Amino acid sequence: MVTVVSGLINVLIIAIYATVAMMIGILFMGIGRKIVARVHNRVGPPIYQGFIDIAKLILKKTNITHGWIYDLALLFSITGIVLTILFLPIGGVKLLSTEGDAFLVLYLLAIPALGFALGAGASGNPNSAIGVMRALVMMLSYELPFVISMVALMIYYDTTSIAEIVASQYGKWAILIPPFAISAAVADMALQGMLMEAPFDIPIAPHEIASGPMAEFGGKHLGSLMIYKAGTIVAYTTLFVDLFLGGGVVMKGGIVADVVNFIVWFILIFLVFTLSLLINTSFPRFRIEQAFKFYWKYEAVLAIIALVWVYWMVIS
Amino acid sequence: MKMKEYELFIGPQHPGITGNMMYHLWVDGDTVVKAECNVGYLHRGFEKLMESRTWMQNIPLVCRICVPDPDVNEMAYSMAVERLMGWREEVPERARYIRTVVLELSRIAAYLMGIGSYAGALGIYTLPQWALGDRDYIMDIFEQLTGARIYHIYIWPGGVRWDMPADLPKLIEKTMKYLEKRLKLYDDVFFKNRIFFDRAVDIGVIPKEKAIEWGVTGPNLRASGHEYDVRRLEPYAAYENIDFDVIHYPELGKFDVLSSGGDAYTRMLVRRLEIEQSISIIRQALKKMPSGEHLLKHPNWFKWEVPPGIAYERVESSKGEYGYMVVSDGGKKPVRVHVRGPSYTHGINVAETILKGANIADVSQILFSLDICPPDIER
Amino acid sequence: MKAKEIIGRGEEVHGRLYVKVEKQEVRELIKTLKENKFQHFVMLSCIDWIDDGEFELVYHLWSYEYREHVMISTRIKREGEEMESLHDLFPQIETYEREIKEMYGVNFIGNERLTPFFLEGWPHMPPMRKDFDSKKFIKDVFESIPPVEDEDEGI
Amino acid sequence: MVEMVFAVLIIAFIFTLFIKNNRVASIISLVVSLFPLAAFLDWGREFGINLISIGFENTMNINMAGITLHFSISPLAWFFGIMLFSLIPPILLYSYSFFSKNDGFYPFMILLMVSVMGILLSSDFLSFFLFWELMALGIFIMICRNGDRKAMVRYLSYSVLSGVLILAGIALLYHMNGTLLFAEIMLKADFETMVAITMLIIGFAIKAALMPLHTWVPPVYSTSDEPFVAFLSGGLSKIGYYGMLLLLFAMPGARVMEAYINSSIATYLLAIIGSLTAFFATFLAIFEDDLRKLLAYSSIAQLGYIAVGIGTGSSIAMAGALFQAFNHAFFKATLFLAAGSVAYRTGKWKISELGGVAYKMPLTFMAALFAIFALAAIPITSGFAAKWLLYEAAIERRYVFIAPIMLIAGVGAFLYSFRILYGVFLGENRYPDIKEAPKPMVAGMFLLVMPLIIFLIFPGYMLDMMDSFLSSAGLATISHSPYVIHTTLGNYNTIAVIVGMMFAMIPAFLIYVLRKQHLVDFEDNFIGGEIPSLYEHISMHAAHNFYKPLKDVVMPYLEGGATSIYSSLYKVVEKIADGARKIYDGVVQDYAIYVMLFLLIIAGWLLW
Amino acid sequence: MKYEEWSKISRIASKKSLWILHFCTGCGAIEMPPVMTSRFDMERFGMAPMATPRQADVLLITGYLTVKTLKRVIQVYEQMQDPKYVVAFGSCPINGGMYWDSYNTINQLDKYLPVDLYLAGCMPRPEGIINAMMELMEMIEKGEARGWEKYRKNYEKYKKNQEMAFKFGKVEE
Repeated sequence: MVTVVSGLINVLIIAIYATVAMMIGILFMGIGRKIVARVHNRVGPPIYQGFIDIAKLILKKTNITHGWIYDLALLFSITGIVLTILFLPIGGVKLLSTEGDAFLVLYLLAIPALGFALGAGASGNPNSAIGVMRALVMMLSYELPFVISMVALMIYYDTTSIAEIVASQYGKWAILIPPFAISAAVADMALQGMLMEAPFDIPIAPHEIASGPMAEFGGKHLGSLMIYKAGTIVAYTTLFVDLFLGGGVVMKGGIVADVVNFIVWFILIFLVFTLSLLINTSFPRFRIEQAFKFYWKYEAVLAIIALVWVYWMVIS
Repeated sequence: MKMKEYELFIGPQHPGITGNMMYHLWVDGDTVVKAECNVGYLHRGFEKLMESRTWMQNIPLVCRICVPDPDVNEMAYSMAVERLMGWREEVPERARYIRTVVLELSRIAAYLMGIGSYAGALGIYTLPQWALGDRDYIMDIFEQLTGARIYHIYIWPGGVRWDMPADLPKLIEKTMKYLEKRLKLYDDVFFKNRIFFDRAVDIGVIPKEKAIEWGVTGPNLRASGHEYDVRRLEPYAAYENIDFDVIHYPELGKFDVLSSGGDAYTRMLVRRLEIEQSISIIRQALKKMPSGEHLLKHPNWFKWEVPPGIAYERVESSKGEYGYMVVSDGGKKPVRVHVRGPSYTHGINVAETILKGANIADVSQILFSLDICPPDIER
Repeated sequence: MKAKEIIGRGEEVHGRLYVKVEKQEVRELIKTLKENKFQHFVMLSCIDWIDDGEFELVYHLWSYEYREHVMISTRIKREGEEMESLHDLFPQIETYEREIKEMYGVNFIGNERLTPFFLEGWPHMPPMRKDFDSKKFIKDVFESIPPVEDEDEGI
Repeated sequence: MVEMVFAVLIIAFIFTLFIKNNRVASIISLVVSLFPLAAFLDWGREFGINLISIGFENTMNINMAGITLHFSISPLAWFFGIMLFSLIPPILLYSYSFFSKNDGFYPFMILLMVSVMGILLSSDFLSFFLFWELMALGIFIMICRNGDRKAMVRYLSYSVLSGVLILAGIALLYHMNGTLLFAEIMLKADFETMVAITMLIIGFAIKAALMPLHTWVPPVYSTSDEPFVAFLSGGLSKIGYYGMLLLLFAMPGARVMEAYINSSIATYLLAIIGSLTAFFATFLAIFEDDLRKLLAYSSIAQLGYIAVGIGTGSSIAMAGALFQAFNHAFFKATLFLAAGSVAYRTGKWKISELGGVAYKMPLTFMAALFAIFALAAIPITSGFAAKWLLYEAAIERRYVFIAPIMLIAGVGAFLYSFRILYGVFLGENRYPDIKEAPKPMVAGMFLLVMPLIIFLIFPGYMLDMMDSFLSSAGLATISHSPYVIHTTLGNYNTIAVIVGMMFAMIPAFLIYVLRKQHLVDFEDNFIGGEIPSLYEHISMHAAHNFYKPLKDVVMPYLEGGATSIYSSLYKVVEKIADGARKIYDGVVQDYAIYVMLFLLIIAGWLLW
Repeated sequence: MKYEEWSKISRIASKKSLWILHFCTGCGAIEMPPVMTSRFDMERFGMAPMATPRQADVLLITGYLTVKTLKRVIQVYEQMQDPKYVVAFGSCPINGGMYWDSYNTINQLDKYLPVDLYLAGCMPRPEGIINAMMELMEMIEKGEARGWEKYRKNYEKYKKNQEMAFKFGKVEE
C-alpha cells in the first residue's frame, strides 16, 4: 500500500514537473518574441502570447488532414518532446532520468523530428520536403560537434547517465574545467541549430520555402507543433544546462533545496535561451551546405581539441 | 511524366516574392533548372485607362504604377507632357529643385524598403524592422510636404503642386542626420556581416558584357560595372547643377570588393551607398534652392489640349530607368501612354536567365536584389 | 545627331530621332544601330491609329555613349498583317512582343512564346485596341453579377 | 537426428529441382524449412531456453573415405541458427506470390539452408570449409539466375579470394596444431597464429562486406531477386561474423584470445574499420537513387556496427553486436521484401520514379515503416537497444574515436530512412492505379516484423539468448531483467520509456480525438497560392537528388572510395602485366639472355 | 453551424491572435510593412504575418483585385481553416475605386467573397489599418465576424459569381 501511494506521488510529481516544463516552454516563446521585439525597437506581444496562439490553433473550427500518416506528426511531436523532458533531470530532480541515459535522450529527440518529417512528407508539399531535407541535414551537421562534446563529458565523468553527470558536477560545473569551456561553446552553437534560430533557421526559412515543413500544417496540427517547439526550447536548453552548468544544482537535500535549484535552473535556461535569441537577431541565415561546413569544419575541430584534451586528462 | 524535376511556385502568395507575381521553377534537388515568370496578377490596364482620361486626370493614376517609388512616375509623365507642350525650358527653377528633393527622398524610401526586404530574404529580421521604421520618417516629410504618405500627386506638368513650406528643410535635415546615424548601424548589423558575404557573393550574376544588351538599368547596371546613370547622362530636374557620385562597381567606398561584380552582393551595396549620395543631393538641393514661382500657369484642365507629337522621357528610379512614351494627336486625352518600367526587363527576361542554375535558397534573394516591382511590369 | 549619321535618315522630334521605315527594314536598321553602340533596347511600343486603320510599332533604342534616343517607327495594317519577330537581337523584345500580341493582337512571326501574358482566359477582343469599349465591357461583365444576399440573417 | 534434417533438406532439394509449379515448390520448401527451425528451437534446451521440446539429438559424425566430419551445436551456432532459420519461412511464404514459376529459386534456397546448417553445426574446420564453399556456390547460382555480369564477376572474384584466404588460414592452423577439430586447436599469441587469424578474418570480412571489401554487395543486391537478397542481406551476411566470433571467442581453445583482444591493436583496428564502414556506407546510402542499392549500402553500414562490437570485445559490446545482428536480419529482410513488393506492383526501382505508394499499399508501408523505425533506432524499438549497447561499450572502453563516428552514422540513418519513406511511400501520389501486394507477401513481411516487436518490449529475452554464449566465451554476462538492461555506465528501461510514452501521449491523443478534422485531397496543397488545375500536370515529388546540397559538399571526399582504389590497383596491375608482356618480344636471342640471367641469379644465390 | 457552438474562449483566443496571410494583392500592401515594423508594431496585438494559408486567420485584400488574382485569392481563402476573416483595404474592393472602368479588375469584392470588414481610403494609413484590426477584434469577440459561415452557407451562389468573373461573362455560351 505504501509503495503504491509513494509510487503515485512520484508519478504526480513527474507529471507536475513535465507540465510545468511545457508551460515554461510556451512562456519562453512569448518572452522570446518580446526580447526579439525589443531588439527590433518594438513593443512586442504580451509574454503570454504563446498560450493564446496555441489555444487559438487548437480551438480552430476546421482542421484539415492529409491522412493518418500526416496525423502521426501531431502524435509524435507532443509525445516525443514530453518524453524527452521526462528523461532529463530538471533542477536536480531526476524524474525518469535514472531509467535512461544521454544516448536515449539524443534518440528520443529524434522521435518528434521523424514524426514531423513523416507528416510533412505525407502532405506531399514540395516545400515541406525541402524543409525536411534541410532539417535532417542540419541534424547531421550539428550532431557531430554536439556528440563529440558529449562523449568528452561521458569519458571525463565515466558515465553516460545525465543524472550522474549532473550529480558529479555538484560544486564544480563542467564549464569551469578548461576543455569543457571549449565544449560548451561548441555545444552552444549546436544548440543554435537545434533550436532552429538564425543563422541556422534554414529548415523553416519562410522566404525560401514558405516555412518549409510547416507549410501544410494548420489548426490543431500546427498547435501541437508549437507545443513541440515550446518543448524543444526547454529540452535543449535543459540538456545544455545539465551537461555543462551542473543542471542548476546549487543545494542538496530538502524541499527548500529543490525550490532553489528549480529557480536556478529556470534562470540558467533563460540565460541560455536569451543568448541564442540575441545571436538569432544579429545574423542572416546560412545556406544549408554552409551550415554543414561550419559545423563539420570549425565546430568539429574545436570539439575534437576539447575531446583530446579531456582524454589526455583522463589517461594521465 | 517528368520524374527528375519537381515544380515550385514562388508566388503569387509567398513571402519570398517582391509583390504579387509568380515564378514557376523547375527544380532538380535544390537547383533551379528552368524558371518562368508569370505576371498579370496586378494588371489594371493603366494604359487603357489613361487613354480615357484627360491629361490632368492621369496624374493621380500614374503614381500608382510603382507603389514603393511613386514619384518617378509623376515626374516622367510630367516631363513628357512638358516636352509636348514645349515647356521644357520654362519650368520654374524652384520647382526643379523641389522635384529633385522629392525624387531623392522617394529614392531613399524605396532603397530602405529594398534593403530591408532583401535582408528579410536573407533571414535577418532586425534590419527590415529598423529600415522600414526609419522609412516612416521620410513618409512623415512627404506628409508635411504633400499631404499624403504614399501617393503624393505632387509633381505636375509645369512644376509642383504646392510650394515647399519654409520650415520643412529643417525637418529634412534632421531626418537626414538621423538616417546617417542609422546607416552606420545597418552596416554593423548587415552590410559588414560575414554571413551576408558568404550568402550573397557571386549569386545571381549579371555579367558586365551582357548587362546592357539584356536591358538592365539603374543600380543593377551600375553593380555590373557600368557607370551609367540617367541623372548624369540626360539630366532632368536640377541634377545638372548638383554634384554627386555615380556609385558603380568596383568603387564600393568603404566596403570590400569581394566579388567580380554584378551579383546580389554588389547590387545591395550599390543601393546602400546611393542612399548616402541621395542624402548629399538633398542637402545640396536644399542649399541651392532659389525662391520664386513653383508652377507654370495651367490652361483650363478640362479644355487642355496638348499639341500632337510623340515624346519619350526617362528618369532614374530606384529600380532603374523609368520611361514614359506619350503620344498626342492634339486632343484632350492622350492617344497612347506607354510606360517602360525597369522591372519589365529585370523581372522577366533577366530574372529568368539568372535564376537558371541558382539554388532555391538563393532564388528569393536574387529577386529581392534585383528589386523587382511587379506593378510596373504589368501596369 | 550621331544616329542620323549612322543610318542617314530620320527627323528630330522633341529631341529624339524619329525614323519612319517600312517593316522589312526594321531588322537591318536595328542591327546597324546595335553594332554602332546603340546597345540599350528601351522598349517596343504599339500605337493604335484606328482612323488610319494601322498599328504603329515603335522600337526605342538608346546609346549610353552618344546619349541619344532613337525611335524606329513602322506601320502595319490593323487587320491581317503580321510583323517579324526580332527577339534574337535583344532578348527582352520577346516579352514586349508577347504583350503586344495579347493587348493588340499583332502576330509576330518567329516568336514561339506568344502565350497569354497578363490576362488569363481572356475570351474577348484584345483590350488595348481602340475599338474595345471598356465601359460597356464593365457593364456587361462585372456589373451584371448579382450580389450574394444572405436570406436568413442578412449579415 | 541431425542426419534426418539434412536428409529431408537434400531430398527436398532434389525434389524441387524438378517441380515447375511455383506454388507447390513454395509450399514444399516452406514446410521443409520448418524442420531446421524446429531443430534449433528444440536445441535451445541445451542453453536454458525452453521453447519447444521434440528431442532432437545435436551431434553427428560422418565418415567419408577415411575423413570424419564432426557436427555439434554450440551456443553461438544456436543463436545464429535461430536467427537465420526463423528468417527463412516468411521469405518462402513471400515467394509464394512473388515468383510466377519455379526456375531454381527454391532448390537453391534449400541448398543454402543445408550449407548454413552445416556451417553452424560443424565443429571442425574441414566440414566448416566444405559447407562454406557450398554456401558460396549456392549464392553464386542464385546470382547467376538473373545473369548480371558485373554482379557475377564481382561476387565470384571476392568469393574465390575469401575461399583462398580461409583455406590458407585453416592450413596454417592445421600446420601448427595438427588437428582440424575446433576443440583441439590451441591459438597462441605468436606470429603464425596471428597471420592465420588475420587471413581468416579477412576471408570472413568479405562475406560480411566490411569496407573496403564491400564492393561486391551493391551490384549483387541490386540485381538479384528480392526474396533471395532479403536472405542474403539479413541472413547469409551474418555468417561472416559467425566465423569471426567462432574464431575469436567461441573456439574452446581460444582463451589466449582474451590477451589478444585486450592488448592488440588489431581488434581496435577491426572496431575502427567497422565504425568507418558504418560511417561511409551510410553516406553512400544517403545519396543513392536506386532503392536496392540504397538498402545494400544500408546493410553494409548496419553490418559495420557488428564489427565494432566484435572489435570492442567487451561483454556489452558483444551483446550489442549480436543484438544488432539479430535486428538487422529482420528489419533489413523486411525492407528488401517491401522494396520487392513495391517493385512487384510498380515495376520501378529508382526512388525518384516512385512516390505515393503508401496510399495504395498501406500494409506494405506499415511493415516498412516499422522496419525503418528499427533501422533508425528510434527508442523503444529493439534497434535502439542494440545500438545503445554498442554506444555504451564504446564509451566504457573510452573509444573516443569510434563512439562519435557510430553516433553520426546513426544520425545518417535517419537521412536515408526518410528518403525511403518520402521518396517511395509518401509524397505525390504517382501510382493511383496500383493495388496492395498479394496477401502471402504481406503476411511474410509482417511475420518478419513480429520478432522486432517482441524484443521491443523485452530486450532482456534477447540477452537471455546470448547468456550462454557470453559465459562460454569467458565474458561477464550483462545484468538484466526482461525489460531493463543495466551496464556499468547507465540503464535502459523499456517499461519506463513505454509508460512515459503512454503518459506523454495523453495530451497529444486528447488534441487528436477532441478536435474534429477532415481529409483533404492531395491536390489541395499550398503551392505558393497557385491553382493546380490551371496546369496540365504539376510534378511535386522532390525525390531526385534529394540531398543535393549535402552531396555537393561530401561527394568530393567520398569519390576516392573503395571502387576507385580497386580500379587504380587494377590499372597498376594492368601496367605491370603490360610491361611484363613486353618481355616476350619474340626474339630468340632475348629469351636466351633471360635464361642466362636466371641461371646466373640461381647460381649466385646457391654460391652465396 | 450555430453561433452558440463558437464558444467564448475560442472567440477570445481567436481575437488575441490574428495571424495574417502574407499576400499582397494590390498597392495597399505597401502600408503593411510599416504596420508590422517598429513604428506601428502590430505584433503587440498578437498579430503576425504567416507564410501559408493553412496557418493564417485573416486574409487581407490589400487593394484592387484583378481577375487573375481573384482566382488565387479564392484558392487561398478556401485553403484557410475556419474561423477565417476577410478584411478589404481601400476603395477598390468596395466599388472599384480608381479602376472602376478597368477591364481586368473586379469592382465589388463581396460578390465573390464574404468580407467581414471594409477599410476605406486610398490608401488607408497604418493607423487606419490598426484601427480596423481592433474593430475586427471587437467583432470577433461579439461573434459578428462570421463571413466564413456565410461563405459556407451560400457556397453555390459565390461559386457561380466567381465562375462568371473568371470567364469574363462568357459563362452561358
